[in-house]
Amino acid sequence: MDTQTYPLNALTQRPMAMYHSWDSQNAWLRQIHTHNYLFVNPRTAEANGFGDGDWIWIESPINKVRCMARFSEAVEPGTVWTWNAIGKAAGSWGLSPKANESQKGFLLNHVISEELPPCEAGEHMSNSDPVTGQAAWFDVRVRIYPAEAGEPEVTSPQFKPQKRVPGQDPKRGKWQAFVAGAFRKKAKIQE
Amino acid sequence: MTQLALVIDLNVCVGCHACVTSCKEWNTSGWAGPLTDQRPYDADPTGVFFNRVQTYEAGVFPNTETYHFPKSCLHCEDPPCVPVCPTGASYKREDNGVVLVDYDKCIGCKYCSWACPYGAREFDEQQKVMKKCTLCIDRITDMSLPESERKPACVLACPTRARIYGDIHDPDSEVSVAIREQGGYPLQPEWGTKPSNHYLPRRKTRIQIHEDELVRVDNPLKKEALPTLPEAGETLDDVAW
Amino acid sequence: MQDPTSRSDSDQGRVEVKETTCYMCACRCGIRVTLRDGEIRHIEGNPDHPLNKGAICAKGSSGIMKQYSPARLTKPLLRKQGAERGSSEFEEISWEHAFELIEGRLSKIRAEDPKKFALFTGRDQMQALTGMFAKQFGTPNYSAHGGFCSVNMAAGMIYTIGGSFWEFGGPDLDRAKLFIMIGTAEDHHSNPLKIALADFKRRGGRFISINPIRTGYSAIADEWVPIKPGTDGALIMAITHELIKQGLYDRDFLIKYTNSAELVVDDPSRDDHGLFRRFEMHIEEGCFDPENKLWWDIDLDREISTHTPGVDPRLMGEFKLEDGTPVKPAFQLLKDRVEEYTPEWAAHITGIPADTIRRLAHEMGVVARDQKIELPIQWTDTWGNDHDSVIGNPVAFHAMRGLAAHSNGFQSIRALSILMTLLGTIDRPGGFRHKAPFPRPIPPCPKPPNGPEAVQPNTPLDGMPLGWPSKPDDLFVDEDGEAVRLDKAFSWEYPLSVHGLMHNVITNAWRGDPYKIDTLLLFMANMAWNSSMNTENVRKMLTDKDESGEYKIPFLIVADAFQSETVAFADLVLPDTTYLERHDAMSMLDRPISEFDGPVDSVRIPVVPPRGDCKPFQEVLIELGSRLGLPAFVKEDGSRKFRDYPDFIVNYETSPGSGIGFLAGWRGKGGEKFLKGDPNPRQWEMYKENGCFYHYELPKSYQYMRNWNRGYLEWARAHSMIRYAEPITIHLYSEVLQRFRLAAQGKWPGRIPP
Amino acid sequence: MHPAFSVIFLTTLIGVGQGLFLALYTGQLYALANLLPAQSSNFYAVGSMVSLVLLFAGLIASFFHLGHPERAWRAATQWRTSWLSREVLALPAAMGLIFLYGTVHFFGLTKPLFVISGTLPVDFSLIIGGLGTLAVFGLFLCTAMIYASLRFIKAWYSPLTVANFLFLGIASGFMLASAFSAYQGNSLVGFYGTWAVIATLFGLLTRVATLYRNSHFRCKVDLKSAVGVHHSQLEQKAQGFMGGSFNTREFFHGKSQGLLNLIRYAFLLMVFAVPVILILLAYALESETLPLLAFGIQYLGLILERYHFFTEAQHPQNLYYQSMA
Repeated sequence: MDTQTYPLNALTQRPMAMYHSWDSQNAWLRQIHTHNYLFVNPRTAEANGFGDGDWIWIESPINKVRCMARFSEAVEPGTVWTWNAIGKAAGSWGLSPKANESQKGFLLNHVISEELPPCEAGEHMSNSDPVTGQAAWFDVRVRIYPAEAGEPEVTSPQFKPQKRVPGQDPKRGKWQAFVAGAFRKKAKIQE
Repeated sequence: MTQLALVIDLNVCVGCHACVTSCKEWNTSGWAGPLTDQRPYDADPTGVFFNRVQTYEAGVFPNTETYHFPKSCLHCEDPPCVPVCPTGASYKREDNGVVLVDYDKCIGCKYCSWACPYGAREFDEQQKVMKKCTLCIDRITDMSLPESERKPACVLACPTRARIYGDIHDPDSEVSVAIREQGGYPLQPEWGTKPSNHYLPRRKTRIQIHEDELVRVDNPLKKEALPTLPEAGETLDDVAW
Repeated sequence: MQDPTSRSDSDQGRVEVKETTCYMCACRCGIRVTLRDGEIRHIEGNPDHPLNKGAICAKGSSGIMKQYSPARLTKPLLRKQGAERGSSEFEEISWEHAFELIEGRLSKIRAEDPKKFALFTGRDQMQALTGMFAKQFGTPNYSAHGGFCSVNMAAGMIYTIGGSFWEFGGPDLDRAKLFIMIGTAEDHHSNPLKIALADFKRRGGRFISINPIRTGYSAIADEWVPIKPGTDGALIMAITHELIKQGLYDRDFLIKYTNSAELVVDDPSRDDHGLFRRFEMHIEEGCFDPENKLWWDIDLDREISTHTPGVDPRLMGEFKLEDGTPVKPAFQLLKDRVEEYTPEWAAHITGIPADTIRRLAHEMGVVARDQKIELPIQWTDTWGNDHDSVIGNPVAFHAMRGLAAHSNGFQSIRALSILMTLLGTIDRPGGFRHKAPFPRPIPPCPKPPNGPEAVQPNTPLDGMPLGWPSKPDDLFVDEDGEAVRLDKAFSWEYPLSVHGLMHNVITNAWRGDPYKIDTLLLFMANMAWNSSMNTENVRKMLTDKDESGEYKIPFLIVADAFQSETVAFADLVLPDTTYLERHDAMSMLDRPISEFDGPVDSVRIPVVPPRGDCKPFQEVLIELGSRLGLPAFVKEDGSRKFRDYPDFIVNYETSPGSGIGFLAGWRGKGGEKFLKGDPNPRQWEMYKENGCFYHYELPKSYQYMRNWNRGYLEWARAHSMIRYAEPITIHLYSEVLQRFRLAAQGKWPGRIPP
Repeated sequence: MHPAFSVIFLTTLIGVGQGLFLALYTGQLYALANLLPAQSSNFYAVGSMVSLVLLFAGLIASFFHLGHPERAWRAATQWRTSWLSREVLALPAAMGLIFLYGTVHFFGLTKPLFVISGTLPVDFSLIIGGLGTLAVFGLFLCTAMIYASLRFIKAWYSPLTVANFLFLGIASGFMLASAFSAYQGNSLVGFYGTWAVIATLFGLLTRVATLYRNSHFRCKVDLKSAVGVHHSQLEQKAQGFMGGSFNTREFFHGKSQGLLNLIRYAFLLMVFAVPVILILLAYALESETLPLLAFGIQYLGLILERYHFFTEAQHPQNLYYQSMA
């Protein structure tokens, strides 16, 4: 692993107010974590030429992701991190294709490979612990650099919006005032 | 008169947002509901919350401190949001000092939110009235609930018991003791609003290890001392008479 | 506006209050749900539940918005004819049609080659049922999500101390004085840890957090030690080095309760190099860890059998046995190993200053040694010695994915377990404490099948789909050493992969390496998004076709309650229920919610009816098991054995007459038995009346030192929680790993790699 | 603060209406003292009607600011404590008196009721005019005190705010009066024009003083006391939500500093410089239309001024909503 070109470690952490990808569909919880930033130590950011809130690329040997950076002094300079599984594919989880989760949120998994590059141990060795086969998520090494000025202010990669499936509720309206006892009628949820 | 309030212990608050959503859950179907959400499943969802948890960072790496900071209405003893209200919708209860809004009187002029330095009021864009933390007034005065549950929803939910509830005018209440003994402080005291809610500051527990404490007499390494083999060379004993 | 004090919320509409278990994350707190006119009005913590004691987190309180989420699936769906996979073009079908489709396809697979069916599940915490279904079907290709989550945490610690963090054990913060949390993010064992941590801090405990990031728990740490990711092993070994150098280890604990003093053959030229020197002794059948090893007696200066009363063995030094075999105590090997791992060496790797590392080591050592706790609890160890008190070294640890999710995870976590052992904190007050059914023998008894012949058409798998190898012969490889499982678990490349490698399933199936499969069933795992690595390419693999225009993964079934990203790629979608709509069991056979003081298990009882045609996945498995005629699901005459899932839970026994079922509480005809007893038809009602949980408190003398507590071990065997009542000595030195090293060097008598 | 156009129109419109009435009444007083030619009662009547229309338009605009206009009557009940409540009383009172003043003139009921010390004939309109003046000044005070009474918003919390509202109201009122006189073709254009210029200049003084003051004071409260963590480098990372809330919509204008500077220069020109020059030109050229143009420009400038007045206000609650993460 070429740690000169890819000097930084990239991690994800699970937020206390969301559990993996289960809670972007939750109207209350997604107001707390709507989209995710990449948290970077200010000195690391300055060394890579971008400011707080700028659009940047995270690149690993197999892929790259575009997202927004957020300065944080609460992270070790050699590490960048984001919240786990806040970013979603457009249109999934009952959300509108324009929801923050797909337009401003991103998924770090794209840059983490499930297999090691071919090595003497084998052609397709799993990117895991050799003793237990545990996925070595946090071994991923990345480099970060600012996105060009002209690039669209949307995270990448983007996917064709996922369609709603039969049996799913109709698209919810602009307002939702939940009062137990009267909600399902108002939100046109069939039982 | 009693002044009910919350004391929030920043020394143990881990920022899990339990107080945020348990409050929303209770109040949206309760007396002070509904707490309307706007664009709940679209871009930039927003909605009325009576309580929010914020995150702050202090200092530069590696001496960085991270603070989780729950903030809701502080139920001031001299609330600036009450006199300014033209219709009397914003009022402070005599019996327990809780500051409330009467939705039938509120004309939605938002003047009370201008007069609150803490930003503790949120306007319901659909119902067009001002809403705020009611200290779960419909719960704390509900005699059908057992004593242990006649507390605000956020206090019952908080896993680290960082939210203490009680009467700050009663010197022996849990809140008063906590404020006195752990240095409880109000927010923006300069304005003289005398906020009832207080916050307890962070405290560090340090250990002092003295060098001479490290190695005790019964150090296990002594047990491993190998018998010292005698050097092979001549000794006095061999040569002297 | 009505005066709030003049009304009670319980008078508004028809109010009911029901209790069940939350599932907004895998912590499974007890909750009390208030309904108003059939809709969920409020979800709060159940005050009497041992796990969360009335607390509830942000997710638990937002359960309402999951129940009424627009992402809910309500109908079984089949990919439209001619529609591309991933285009999310579906048509509604009936459950009957869905079952026929699956039954037809699976029975054909089962008749030809069961390996062609792969069942992989996510964060479902019910491996006992899904694992049993896979075993009954006969396919080896099964695992839950541990492989890509934190299986290192379980494996690393269980192969060392017979227990691990998360469900199986944890820090005893009630009595600890110093608590070190390494590599734990925001969540994991959430509410109980929050409750304990807050009380710990209030009592003046010192909390140190070692993590590259300071958020959540670390925010309230008294000291934050920023560390470079993946270097925790170096830090721990440097601390171990410092502890040994200063003599800050608990010698008495190491000698009695670990294999530190046991003599290891130390001559690279010999075939048994690195194995314990054992003398001949009659080993009764089934004993897994015979006590036929040796100590080196200090006074007599010669070898002697272990645990001989009155003997004080050496921990360090090199010796020669009578027959000339060069041996060293296991502790000496550890000392040699960490000799050059000085704090200075670790400083530039971890980014932590050397004197900070030294100070951390001193804090741990001195607190563990000088602030001992003594509880007046009498207990007897397995060697018959009576103790009239339990000693505790009040230094507790907690670690999770920060250590596990690295390629050096297993070793880092073993190093942490060794550090905790050096400090003498295993299953003692103020340190680490096991939770039922642990501690279990090292390694636990179940073994994976060890050859391709275990997979036969129309017959259940011979052996557990996931097990605990203890020697190369337990691997699941064929004659020329190739893996039998699709994800190559239990192969020479990944020998102790006790929870499989789910993150390689799709890639291997797509490439057809080791072989192609026919049907992949995914449950509660978002493999087209955040549960996969290399997601962008995995999505392409799911839609990739071979030359003949067929998908490389021919048939994909997705069971999910919500319109996740993976649903778009499914050929057949089975709508699952939410946790408020179904029966569930948090069973001792899976990952229970036990407390330190005894086993606890719990259930979910439906609070609201399922929406639309949603059907719990458990019912789907019972239905499929019955239709496919899998032995466990059908009577001798082939007729259906279980009406539905609740019936299955009540009447299923691991083996006929074993008395062990999914639920441990209220067994026996009248519900008077516990853990072991015949099925009790009213078991569900009894759970319902008791807040949906059963908490059995062990007698005080069984609650500590359980690896070597005769009373406890015999109680556990009597309740068939473990097979043997022998002491579970801590593997400071792992002979299991050495066996694999010897095999790699070709010196192992049994199987060796190709 | 986020400028609310309904409030901007309310305060500017009623300001002009009040100023116009004051101009009319000043004209009547001067005429009484024979310093000015007496005007026909029609002039006063129509003038009062225009002022009434402006006040009414302002009242309508204020309803757009309310969530529940149907209960607006309640806004009058808390006059003991709330300046907004007092304004809700003062406005109708002023309108009523101006209406009376207008009708008295319209029906020519200017027969003196009694004479003071032989020379000063006091008729009905004089009394009502006096009361009206008091009501108008009271209304100016109430409107301004709504903002000036909020002690946390330093930019507003000063007597200069009341002065600004007063002078700018009078200036625009007299400017309209001169335009109205020009339109009527009577000789008071110069008189009103000069008073309008004087009021405008006074307005300039207090407005510039406010601008200077607002750019030089240090906010009394900072994040340390807002959160209670006394650390020199304290910074917010997450405000608890990411899709915006009432707190970020109502108290943040979200405009770039460049735009605000532009608005500032624009209103300084349009409210002060241009109208004064136009009035002087009007004298020189005796033109009919220039005063009307001057008033028009000044009024537009006033809208920008009131807009800027809102954006200048830094609310302490903004300390809690700085960053999203």
